[in-house]
Amino acid sequence: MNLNDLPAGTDTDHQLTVAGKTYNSKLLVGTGKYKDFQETRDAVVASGTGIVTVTVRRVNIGQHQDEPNLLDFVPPGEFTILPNTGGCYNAADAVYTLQMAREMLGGHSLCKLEVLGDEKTLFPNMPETLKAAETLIKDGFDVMVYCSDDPIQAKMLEDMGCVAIMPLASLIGSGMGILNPWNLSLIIEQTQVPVIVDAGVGTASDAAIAMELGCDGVLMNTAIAKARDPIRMALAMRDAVRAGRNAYLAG
Amino acid sequence: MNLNDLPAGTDTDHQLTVAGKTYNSKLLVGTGKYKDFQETRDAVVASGTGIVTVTVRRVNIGQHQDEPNLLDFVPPGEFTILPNTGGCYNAADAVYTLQMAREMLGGHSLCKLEVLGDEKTLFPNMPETLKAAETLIKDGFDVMVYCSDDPIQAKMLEDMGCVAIMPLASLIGSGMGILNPWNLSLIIEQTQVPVIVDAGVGTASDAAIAMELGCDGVLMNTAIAKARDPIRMALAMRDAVRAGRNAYLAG
Amino acid sequence: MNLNDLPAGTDTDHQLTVAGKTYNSKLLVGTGKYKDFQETRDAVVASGTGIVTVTVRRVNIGQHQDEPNLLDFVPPGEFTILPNTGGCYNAADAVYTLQMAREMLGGHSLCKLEVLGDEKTLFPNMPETLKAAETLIKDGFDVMVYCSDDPIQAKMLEDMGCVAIMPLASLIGSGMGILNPWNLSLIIEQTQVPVIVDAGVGTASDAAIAMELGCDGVLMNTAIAKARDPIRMALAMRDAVRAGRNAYLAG
Amino acid sequence: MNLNDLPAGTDTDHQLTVAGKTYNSKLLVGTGKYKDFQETRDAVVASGTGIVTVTVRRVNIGQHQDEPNLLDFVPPGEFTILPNTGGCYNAADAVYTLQMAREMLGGHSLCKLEVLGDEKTLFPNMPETLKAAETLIKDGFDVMVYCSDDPIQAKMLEDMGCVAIMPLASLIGSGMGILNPWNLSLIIEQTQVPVIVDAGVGTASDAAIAMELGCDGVLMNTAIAKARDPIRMALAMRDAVRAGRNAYLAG
Amino acid sequence: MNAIQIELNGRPHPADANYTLADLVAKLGLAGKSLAISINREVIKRSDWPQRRLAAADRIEIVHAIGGG
Amino acid sequence: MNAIQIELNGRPHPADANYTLADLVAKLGLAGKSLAISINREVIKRSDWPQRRLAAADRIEIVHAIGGG
Amino acid sequence: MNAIQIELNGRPHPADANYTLADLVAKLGLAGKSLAISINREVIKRSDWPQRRLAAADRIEIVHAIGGG
Amino acid sequence: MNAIQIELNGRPHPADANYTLADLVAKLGLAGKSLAISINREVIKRSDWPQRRLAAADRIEIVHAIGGG
Repeated sequence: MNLNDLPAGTDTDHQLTVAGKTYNSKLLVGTGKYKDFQETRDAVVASGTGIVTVTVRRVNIGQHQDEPNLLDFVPPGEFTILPNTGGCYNAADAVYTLQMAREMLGGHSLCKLEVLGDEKTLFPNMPETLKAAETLIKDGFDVMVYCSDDPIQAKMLEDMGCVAIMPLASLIGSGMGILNPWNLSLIIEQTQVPVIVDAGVGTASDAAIAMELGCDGVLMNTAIAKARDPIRMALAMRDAVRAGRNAYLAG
Repeated sequence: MNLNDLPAGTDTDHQLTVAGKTYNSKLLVGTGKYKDFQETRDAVVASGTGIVTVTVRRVNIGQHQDEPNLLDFVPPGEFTILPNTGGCYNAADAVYTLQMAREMLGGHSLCKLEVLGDEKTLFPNMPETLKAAETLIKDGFDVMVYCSDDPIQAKMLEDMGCVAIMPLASLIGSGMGILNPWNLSLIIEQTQVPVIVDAGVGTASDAAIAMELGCDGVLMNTAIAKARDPIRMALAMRDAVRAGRNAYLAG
Repeated sequence: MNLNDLPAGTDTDHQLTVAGKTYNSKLLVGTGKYKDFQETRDAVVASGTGIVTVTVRRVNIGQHQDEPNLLDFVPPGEFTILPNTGGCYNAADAVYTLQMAREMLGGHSLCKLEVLGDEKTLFPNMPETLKAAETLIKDGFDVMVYCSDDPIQAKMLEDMGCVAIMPLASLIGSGMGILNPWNLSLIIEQTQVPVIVDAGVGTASDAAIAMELGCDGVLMNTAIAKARDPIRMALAMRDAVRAGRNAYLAG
Repeated sequence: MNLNDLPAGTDTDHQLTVAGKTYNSKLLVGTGKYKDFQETRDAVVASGTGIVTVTVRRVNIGQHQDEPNLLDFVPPGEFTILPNTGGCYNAADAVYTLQMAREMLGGHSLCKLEVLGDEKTLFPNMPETLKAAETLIKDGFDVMVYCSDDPIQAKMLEDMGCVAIMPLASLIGSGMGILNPWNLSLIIEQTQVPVIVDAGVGTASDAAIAMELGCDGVLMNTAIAKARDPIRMALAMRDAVRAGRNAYLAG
Repeated sequence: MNAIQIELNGRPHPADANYTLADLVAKLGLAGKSLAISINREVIKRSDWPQRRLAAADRIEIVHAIGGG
Repeated sequence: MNAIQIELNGRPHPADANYTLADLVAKLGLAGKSLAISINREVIKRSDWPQRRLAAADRIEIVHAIGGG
Repeated sequence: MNAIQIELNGRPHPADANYTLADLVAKLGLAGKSLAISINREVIKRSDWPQRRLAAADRIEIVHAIGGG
Repeated sequence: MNAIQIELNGRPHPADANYTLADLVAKLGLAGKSLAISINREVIKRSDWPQRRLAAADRIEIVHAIGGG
């Protein structure tokens, strides 16, 4: 939305504050599954996001090393880089991966913890997630945590000190939208830190619905990256998040 | 959305052409149920719409006549005024009402036909609607027609020469959203003139869903006018329609 | 359900009375799409129905004439045969077809009127349905009428004298269940004659939901005939209709 | 359903086997919230269930002791009594409660573990549930476990040795039905022991849907006990479970 | 004998001018079956079949019940 | 002067037999407003208001635009 | 005779030092009912009730089955 | 000079006993890239790369950022 259109002051209504830092968009986007890094950047820019997730993986040794680097296209100077633990199935791997990420990013402590339950569903492994969150928080990380929509375990993660609760809307990459709005509403109601819907958002209306329920943000990747026209879908998501937020505020 | 963000030429993707005239928004808004005419205007402007619906009713004779007039706040020079037949329960009344409206508006022929079935549901009376549409088209009107989501009768109305098919999403003022997306999709698929969802849109995501299904536009009134903050809700709807359209195009 | 289990007198709670005749089941079943007439009969018997629909079509002349006849398997002495107008796309054909059916069945006047809108959706053509219903009622038929879920036209059909209103749950053969429970509830609320959901019921829970909404009966064909095990599905539907009715009564 | 109606042998299709014992119904019912013990018994009998849940609580000391006892109305000789841990919010209380229950019931080891997260939602506390399940299994209990619809933690409970997985359909007493059929289907697909939907079933169609998804059973209490006519609702549920099971088998 | 042409269930069909509907039904091997017959779209009562003679170019339709929903 | 009775927007209303529609509109303080007028349900063009005289028992309807959806 | 104070289902309760659990159950009019009893959160088998004596400050809990889901 | 065998990102890799981590990174053409390195699962600060020498059988992991959600 063109901010000039907005009544004075409403701008802040579309900001997101996580771990003490404020961003001008409530939309967070991933960088996976794009055609190339240029398309990744174009979609990220079009989305208007301030927070971009990346995954940490082994370098392919020996491969000619002049290949482009993701962080050259979404530089930490321009965006807040949010390293995740995609591919980790236990607490130890997740903690180690984020320690590596912190070193790689010059010590910044914001991270997205996701410990997966199995390769088929990518549903979170909550016991390992709780264990990893505790270790990471002790180690000084600001943990944004991918979790199930279980309000009790979400509360445990908040009480532990996580800086954002990120329940799945539905299975990662499924695009099925918000399967259980009641659980999500329970989490929103009880949570003091930002609640950001993560995974399962399939199209613009799903993002709008999440915001209308009162979420503080939405994180998505596949819905944009796998669209026929990722740039346009990024614009759609940017506007859908604003529309849903305005609808929530206008009640 | 800030058009500067858009890939060249995509602007036209958010236009709506009805009866040969092109508008820069796919959103149509009503003027009923607002606190006052100033709030009506502010919401209409915020929505970015080019087409505004009004109802034609008897003047209150004797009432002091210096009262403000709706058309001073949404002047025909600035917006396309779309007179409807709210409150008509048979074809004869609807035809007469629109003939009066045409004279009042200096002969412009675009109108919204709605013949209601009963006062409780405001569901359309389709047999009377078909009869009235035929008469009005013969009489030179460009008829945008409020109808049920029955694809067969929608086709009859299109074949008859209606310039826009406007199926209800759900009962007028109910805000229940799109109850039967399958019927709506059948209508969208078969119709050559614009299909505009009319009635029942409750919040931003409902508008986005309608556009994602492939509608050419959305008409709403209560969702905006009865929101706690109508101006903000108008912004929400403006963005939701754009978001849904972009999502449909980005597929 | 074993009637012995039922509190005294509740048995009548599962009866259906149409055009003055009372049946011991609220389930009506079709005879189309079965493997053979024996399977048809077995499913019909398992369903516990008292009313069986058939279609009237031209005899294949010249074909060896000792082929089995449907009515030998579901004889009019054992079941009430409900001839329908499947395949009719206008009022004239439907009226003629039911006049032939009445003669074929020795003059019994109960019939199911369905005038279809197109071959693709099999959605009813309501204007032709209204016209045919009027003619048939004048001609002395007891008309059970397949219609859309439009409450206004449903009322017109009732006022005209139809003996049962049979709105579609969803498109014939689609098995999508009840797409618009609100419209169906409006019809149930306003109608004095039996309301029987016709078409679209896909599985047992769909039938239960229809009864829980307060329907007087359910008519189905494809869901049973196209199941892997039609006999068992017929049992499922018989019990689902009773379960839904009991749930409705137990509130 | 009258078993005489059933094709030979299908009877076993409606049995449930838990911890080596086979029951003639896939429906389990609770004993809470009834008007009195006689109504409790009448509904239990009407439901056709073989397994009845009870809660273990302190005797009111001093209260005149000739008051009726629940187990006189649903005697262990006639039904399998399934003690639950309603009201327990941590593993220690749950384990202690079931040890008391085992002693009270003369040492029978089948139990329903439910550790609640909070009094408002009665959502399960999964970490405490996992802890308690481990202890109880070591102590020789056959644990049927109430849990969230998280497939990963459901698998942990099965691997641990629970004899039945009992995910909630929706919040206890909410009657909202199955909010997330996808998660439930993942659990059904992966689980070797019986999967029994517990909590949230509101009416007959909800029970049918659970069975159509492939569940091995349904446990309910409020839907029957709080109906205007609990006996009739018990009949409805009995038939709905059979109908849903037959529909699942008939495909 | 005197041959005429009728239309039977949409197809041309030869008949004898002396035929009654009853004769036609018998010839077609349909006697005793559960049927209805129209001539030129007018329903002919079963009781009238023995009297009713065919005329050249009559459009005759013979229907029966088949499976339907 | 010669008084007649007309029906105006459903209510009896006194008028002068010499009145034109334009006179009536002026008398009602509606001159220059965005209106439409019918006499006995026939729409009268604005351009005809100055000529068109009222007759006794005329059913006159004057409408304007109000908020609607 | 020698009186002691125990805690019974969360409330202070007087008892006799010679009491066995069986005595207590009888005194409370609960004999023969379907119950379970714990002392200081340890479950006491029904068969041990006649031998098991109460001690001052024992926390005794007596439970039975009530309706639940 | 003195050759050793290390494990680099899960595969055996030859190295020189005198190598520092910085040397290894340079040899691999990764100098100046945005990376993190661990030896035997212990993260090694970038500032320590120049001092830190490799030992035989060290399990070395070098990671970077790739696309993810």
